[in-house]
Amino acid sequence: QANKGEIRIAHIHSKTGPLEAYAKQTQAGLMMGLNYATGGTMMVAGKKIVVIEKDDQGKPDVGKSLLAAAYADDKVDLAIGPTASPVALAMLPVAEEYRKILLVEPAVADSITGDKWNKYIFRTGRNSSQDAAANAVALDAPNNVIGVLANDNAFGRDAVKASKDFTKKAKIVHEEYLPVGTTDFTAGLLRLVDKLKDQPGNKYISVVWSGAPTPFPKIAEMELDKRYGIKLATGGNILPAMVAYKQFPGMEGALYYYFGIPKNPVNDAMVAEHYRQFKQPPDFFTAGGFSAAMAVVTALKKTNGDTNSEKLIQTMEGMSFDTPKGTMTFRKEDHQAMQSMYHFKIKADPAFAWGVPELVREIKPGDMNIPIRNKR
Amino acid sequence: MLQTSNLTVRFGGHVAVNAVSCGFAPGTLTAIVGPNGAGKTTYFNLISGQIKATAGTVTLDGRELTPLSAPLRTRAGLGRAFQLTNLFPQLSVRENVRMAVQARAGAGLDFFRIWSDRKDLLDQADDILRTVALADKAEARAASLPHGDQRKLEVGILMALDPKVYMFDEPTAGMSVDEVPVILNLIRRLKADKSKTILLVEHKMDVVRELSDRIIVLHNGELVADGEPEAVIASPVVQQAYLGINPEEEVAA
Amino acid sequence: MTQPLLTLEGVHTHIGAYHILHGVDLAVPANQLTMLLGRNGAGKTTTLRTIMGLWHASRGRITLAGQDITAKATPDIAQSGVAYVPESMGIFADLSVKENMLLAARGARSIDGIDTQRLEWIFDMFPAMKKFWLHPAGKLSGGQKQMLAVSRAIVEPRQLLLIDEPSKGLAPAIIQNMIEAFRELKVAQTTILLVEQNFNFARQLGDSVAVMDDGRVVHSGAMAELAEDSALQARLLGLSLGAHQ
Amino acid sequence: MVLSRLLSHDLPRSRWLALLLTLLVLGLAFAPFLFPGVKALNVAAKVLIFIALVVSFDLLLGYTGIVSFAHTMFFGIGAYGIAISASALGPTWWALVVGAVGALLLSFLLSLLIGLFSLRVRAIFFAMITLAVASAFLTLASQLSDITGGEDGLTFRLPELLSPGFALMEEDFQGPFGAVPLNGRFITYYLLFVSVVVMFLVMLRIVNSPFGRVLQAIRENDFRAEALGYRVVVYRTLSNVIAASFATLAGCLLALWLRYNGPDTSLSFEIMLDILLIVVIGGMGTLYGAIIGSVVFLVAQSYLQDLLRWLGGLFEGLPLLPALLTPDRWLLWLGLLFVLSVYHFPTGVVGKLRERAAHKATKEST
Amino acid sequence: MRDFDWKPVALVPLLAALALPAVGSGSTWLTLTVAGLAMGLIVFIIASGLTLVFGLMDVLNFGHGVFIALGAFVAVSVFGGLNAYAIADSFWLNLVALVPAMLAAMVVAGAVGLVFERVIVRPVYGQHLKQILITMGGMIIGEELIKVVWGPGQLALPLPETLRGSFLLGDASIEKYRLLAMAVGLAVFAAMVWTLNRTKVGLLIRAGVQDREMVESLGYRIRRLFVGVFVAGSALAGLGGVMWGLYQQTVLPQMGAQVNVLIFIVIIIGGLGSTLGALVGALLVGLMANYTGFLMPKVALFSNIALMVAILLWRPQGVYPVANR
Ligand SMILES: Nc1ncnc2c1ncn2[C@@H]1O[C@H](COP(=O)(O)OP(=O)(O)OP(=O)(O)O)[C@@H](O)[C@H]1O
Ligand SMILES: Nc1ncnc2c1ncn2[C@@H]1O[C@H](COP(=O)(O)OP(=O)(O)OP(=O)(O)O)[C@@H](O)[C@H]1O
Ligand SMILES: [Mg+2]
Ligand SMILES: [Mg+2]
Repeated sequence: QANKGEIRIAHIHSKTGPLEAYAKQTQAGLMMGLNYATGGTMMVAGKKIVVIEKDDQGKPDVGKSLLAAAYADDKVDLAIGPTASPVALAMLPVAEEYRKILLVEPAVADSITGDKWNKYIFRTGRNSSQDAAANAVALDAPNNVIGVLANDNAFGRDAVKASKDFTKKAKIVHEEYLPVGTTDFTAGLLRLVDKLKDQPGNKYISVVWSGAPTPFPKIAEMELDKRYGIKLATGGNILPAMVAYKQFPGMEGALYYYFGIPKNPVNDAMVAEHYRQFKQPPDFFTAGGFSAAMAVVTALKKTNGDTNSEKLIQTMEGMSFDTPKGTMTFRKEDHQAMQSMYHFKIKADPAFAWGVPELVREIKPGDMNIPIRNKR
Repeated sequence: MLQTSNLTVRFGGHVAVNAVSCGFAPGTLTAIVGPNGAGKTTYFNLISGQIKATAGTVTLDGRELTPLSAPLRTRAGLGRAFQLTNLFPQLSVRENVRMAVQARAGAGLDFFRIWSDRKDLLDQADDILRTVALADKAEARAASLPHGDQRKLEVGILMALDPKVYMFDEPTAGMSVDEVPVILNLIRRLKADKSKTILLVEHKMDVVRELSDRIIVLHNGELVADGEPEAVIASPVVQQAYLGINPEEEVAA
Repeated sequence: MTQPLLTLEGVHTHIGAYHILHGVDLAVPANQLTMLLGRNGAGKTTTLRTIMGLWHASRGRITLAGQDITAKATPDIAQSGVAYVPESMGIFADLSVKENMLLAARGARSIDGIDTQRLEWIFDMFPAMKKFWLHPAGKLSGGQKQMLAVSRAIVEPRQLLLIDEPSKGLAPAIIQNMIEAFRELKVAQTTILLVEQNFNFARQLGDSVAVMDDGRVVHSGAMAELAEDSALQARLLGLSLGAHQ
Repeated sequence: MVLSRLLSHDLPRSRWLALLLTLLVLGLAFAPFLFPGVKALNVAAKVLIFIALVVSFDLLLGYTGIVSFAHTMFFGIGAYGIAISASALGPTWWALVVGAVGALLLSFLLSLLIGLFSLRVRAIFFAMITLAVASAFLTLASQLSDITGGEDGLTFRLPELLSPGFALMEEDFQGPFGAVPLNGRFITYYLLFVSVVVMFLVMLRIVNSPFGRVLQAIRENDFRAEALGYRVVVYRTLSNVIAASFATLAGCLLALWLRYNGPDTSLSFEIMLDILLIVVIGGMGTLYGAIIGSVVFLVAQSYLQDLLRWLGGLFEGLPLLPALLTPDRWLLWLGLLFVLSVYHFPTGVVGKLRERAAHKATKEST
Repeated sequence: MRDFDWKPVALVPLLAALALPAVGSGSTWLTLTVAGLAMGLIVFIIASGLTLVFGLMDVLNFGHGVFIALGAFVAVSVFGGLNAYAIADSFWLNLVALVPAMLAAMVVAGAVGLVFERVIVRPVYGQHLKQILITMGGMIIGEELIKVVWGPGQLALPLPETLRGSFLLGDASIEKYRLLAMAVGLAVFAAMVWTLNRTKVGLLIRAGVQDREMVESLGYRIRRLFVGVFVAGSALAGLGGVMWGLYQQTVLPQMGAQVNVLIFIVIIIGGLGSTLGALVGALLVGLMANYTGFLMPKVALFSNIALMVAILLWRPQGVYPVANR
């Protein structure tokens, strides 16, 4: 191997572009995670871990070239990233060409571990199905009537498809898709209200939305709860986006990570360290970066620092590792990390700028039957 | 033979050219005179197709031109020099003329040859430049020419088109006295050719008197007089409305 | 001769890399009409533009009523009472005739602020201005644009008018009107510097004359003197002017 | 003489310019040997693709005087043509031909339509209409996810000869600057190089043909051109169609090189701006500018972050400066590049060098 | 006004009337119409500055959006400082937060506009292509500087307490904030119409664009005027940013770039420089977005562009052509 005494890892993420804020969280989490996992030495089995950051700018073609350059020019042993799903999808074949591991974090598209998957792909981040399943579990009660509002793109449609698979008892009466960048949600919401308002039972608008602007302010302005008893349900998000949740006390849903929810030593350590470094709590994507670091170090410890891809793959398949979200396990079949999600309820706490999610119950991996979608 | 029948154009409520019917024979030079705003330039615009007529027709040698656009009329043989100088400002003087020569040669849609390989076009352009006394300024940008030289270039471009019908709109306006004869001689030479139809709008009565075989008078868009130069100039409408010999009369309605 | 209102002393002007004026000396007497004659390309237009501050003299001095204006900005020169009619007329084609006039009347906040008598006087001279008052100026005929350009310069009283070839494109009757108007302006204490090719026009109006050639003033004196002397004309202007009209 | 004919007698007209161009062309011709490494080769290939793209745009902007924002649309059509047909028909040569021809046809129709309908309106309106059409097309491409892969785009395979797995020789070629793998990428690079050289020479001929001269006259004064008998709409539309076809071909090359295409990759407004900037840096209305502009811009864009990382290191500890010099703020410096190039190269690098040469010539002659 | 051209103005009620039978329910129609009109007026506010800069001064300012974003971010900071007033349950106390936010946004955007005009725009008056590039460069720089100052992520800009929620009119809901937006929009419109039509400013700008030299020869300091107009345009964009940010309740560094095409469309529909035209354009865009969003969401994405093309087919120079460009 070319890198004697070093383990080189590329972290390719959207350091610039619309996802910059997310990517920064991942990077911070990754570095904290590596530090934590190696006990502050940044060494595994006597080899130094070197992280090479690369900026894909949120562009698939750039990400693809960067990954090739990382494997070929920088001679990295494995790569972590990227932030956006389209970038990840463009990268997958490169990992296969160079026969090196790509640990996907935090891109969510199902197809990454689904039909576009190859054996060099692992993912610590949750996928759309896990999100959808968790949210469905949180909302799936016999008397519930649901109208879905989602992004009109692959992300939104995948998520709705998945959540329909997981919704067994509740009734989904309408799906409303709106384009990313919609500025006025009035029309779409009116269509939803028309469909929902005369239904019996507990009425929900379930929102699957990524990107800004978001529909939450409009939902609050229209006072749907007061007028028609229609409630909002949605998943977690980064803290600035959860400011809007403050207007919906009592709202329920399922989320991937909120720093106050998981109770385990890894999370405690991360939260403490994050407060120390940044004077604020870790956020949604910080946990992902931390998890990815834990996965890598755990695997390398097991191979005793050997970075041979075949060996790593063997080691990582079925491997369990500790993360701020508790123990995760790479499923053998599609290399997706199985993990807990959290059913929450929003509380408006004046001490926080955002609506605070309080744990209703932890949804364990076993509670969600996440399908395997890849062919191997 | 160029013929306009009942040619009319209306801008909103204003009739700028009103039912003008007139024929112009090859070999003659017809001067068009009339007060400012009488419709002379507009009449030219109607003939050459810069403006679409509200009513009436234009025919050349029996061929109906009315439905054709300006470029097609130019190709049919109508050539036009403009009252307000209208050149390719950043191109060289030679290139200004060469564009016209090339247009006449119909070489514009040639994608594959190199333009400078068409020596024939270049030579013709240089010939024309000599005729209008601009040969020594061939490489200058058109925009940098003084006003008078720009007028000469305007005429040169028209010569390069070598049309059947020449339409001059005040070719000597702003030209210095010693240069005027160059242009007048050029026009005389065209006249001598006997096959060209020449239309001339001009406010300088001495020039008109000297060059024209016939004068028509436009006033408020209407054709009000037509005939031998001396007779027309002597007519009351020209004396009063145009030359202002009787200053009590208002010029325009 | 009265005291000159405007003087140019050894003015040189460059346009880009080209040296156009090579030391122009010119004195424009107050309340008189001075003709500036010369062949095409002699530098007449350049001289007017240099006075107006549209191009800056690289050397030499220009004074207006005793004040040095060589390095002043165009708006300041205009505000000290100079109006300019450019060769290209400078019509605002998108604005109506009325709006063009309103802009020229610096003192007026709205059209009612323009001296009505003066406006009537202009309408008398150029009836087309009244007729097309609300029309877009770009649609005017060539001669009408020329009238508008002159009208703008005289809509308010100014001490100095710089006019570049006002007669081109105008019908003889209108030229006569304009000659009358310039005479009246002179009486009303206006100084005029006029560039012309139309010698007939020049002869009828000019008090004094300057002839330019190749970026210099090669002759200056009284108009009458030049008008008489056809040999001088031939030498200066390349042609005996009697030949035309 | 032969060279001069090949260049349509449109020579650089400046010794420095000629030298610079020779260096750049040689650099591109031997890029795989001179600059080994995946990243460097990527940059060189992008330079080639952008030369073709910018040259086609300059025909519109510099020669015809049309500002169009729909140029990336045609670029995208080319890239999608290859991407869609290679995804649908598999990695065969036929698929590439079908994709390229299909894309050319679509571009032809669209550019003809846009030209005939909107080249009659004023320049600003045309610019705005094309801006709107381009953004509509971008939306459409991300909406039709069944065909285009939506925002995720399409990843596809190429025929064996062009894929990275294909090896021309078992061993890497050991050049003086490092090992050069003689694989499918290497072949693809030279495929691009040859295509771009041919496209450049053809375009050079077009702008120096009588037709090209008419375009320049139209740019100057379309009204006058009409009066000379040139039908401006026809010429403008033709120019639009030619430019669109070249852009489409450039798009095909992009797809070949990336083996991926998505809306962001070939259709985004950012690329449109990059093209504009390259034209301005190089010099409008001269095709040589496209070569210089593309090299300058793409090298700057690709290595700006590395440069900033280095600079940021130098100024560590100072206030504010590190905040501006982080690689994360590279766009700030790119923006500055926009501003500065407009400031300092009003006629582009080519214009500047030519002025110098002309200046020297006049000095010598006097 | 004798020969005022009513047709374009009439398009707005016409569109609303046509939508009524299509939408069916009266209350839904009312909600949509009020939302559309209010959105139109907000769009008008953000576009109004561009009417001056692009429409009248003929500067193709692709950087206009950055002033919108800047205004919004300034408002976030001001709201942060005056948070107590913003969350108070009294309209007047809310105004104590809102008005300074608007003023600060206008002042900051105007001041930055002053610099922008000097450094970026001045060298390129009259050169469209270079304007596009250099203002785009300015936009990128501005956006990055916003990221340096306020961070790269989104920030929340919650509505003041009393502006939340809706008034109910039967089954139709009319958001309070939209009413405020309408009031501000109409005020901006009135102020602009008055300045441009009752003073020579409008004329001077149009004349200056056509022939700078001639305007200076008439004795006007066109440069100073242009600076003033540019600053006013930027300040209006800043105000628009505050309104837009409150409407979205989040602000993003990219928000300026996001609305760029939209405001260009409005200006083009309006006829490049006509205030009334821009208002009509903005209202049409707002209504169209809401109606099509309700009736055919797929089409809504293209509704602006379709609207522009339709208008240009009807009037190739926009509804109220100001200049013959
Ligand atoms: N496009 C147009 N729209 C409206 N009115 C027009 C248009 N073109 C010309 N006119 C009007 O038509 C009349 C005739 O104009 P024209 O230019 O033909 O006059 P002319 O006889 O050439 O005058 P001159 O001797 O001053 O050049 C003028 O009153 C002018 O205002
Ligand atoms: N923009 C310019 N660039 C270069 N040279 C110019 C420019 N403008 C004028 N010139 C040159 O300056 C000289 C003087 O021009 P000017 O226009 O002052 O002459 P003029 O006396 O007004 O002529 P005319 O009677 O034809 O109007 C001419 O030789 C002309 O070529
Ligand atoms: Mg005329
Ligand atoms: Mg002159």
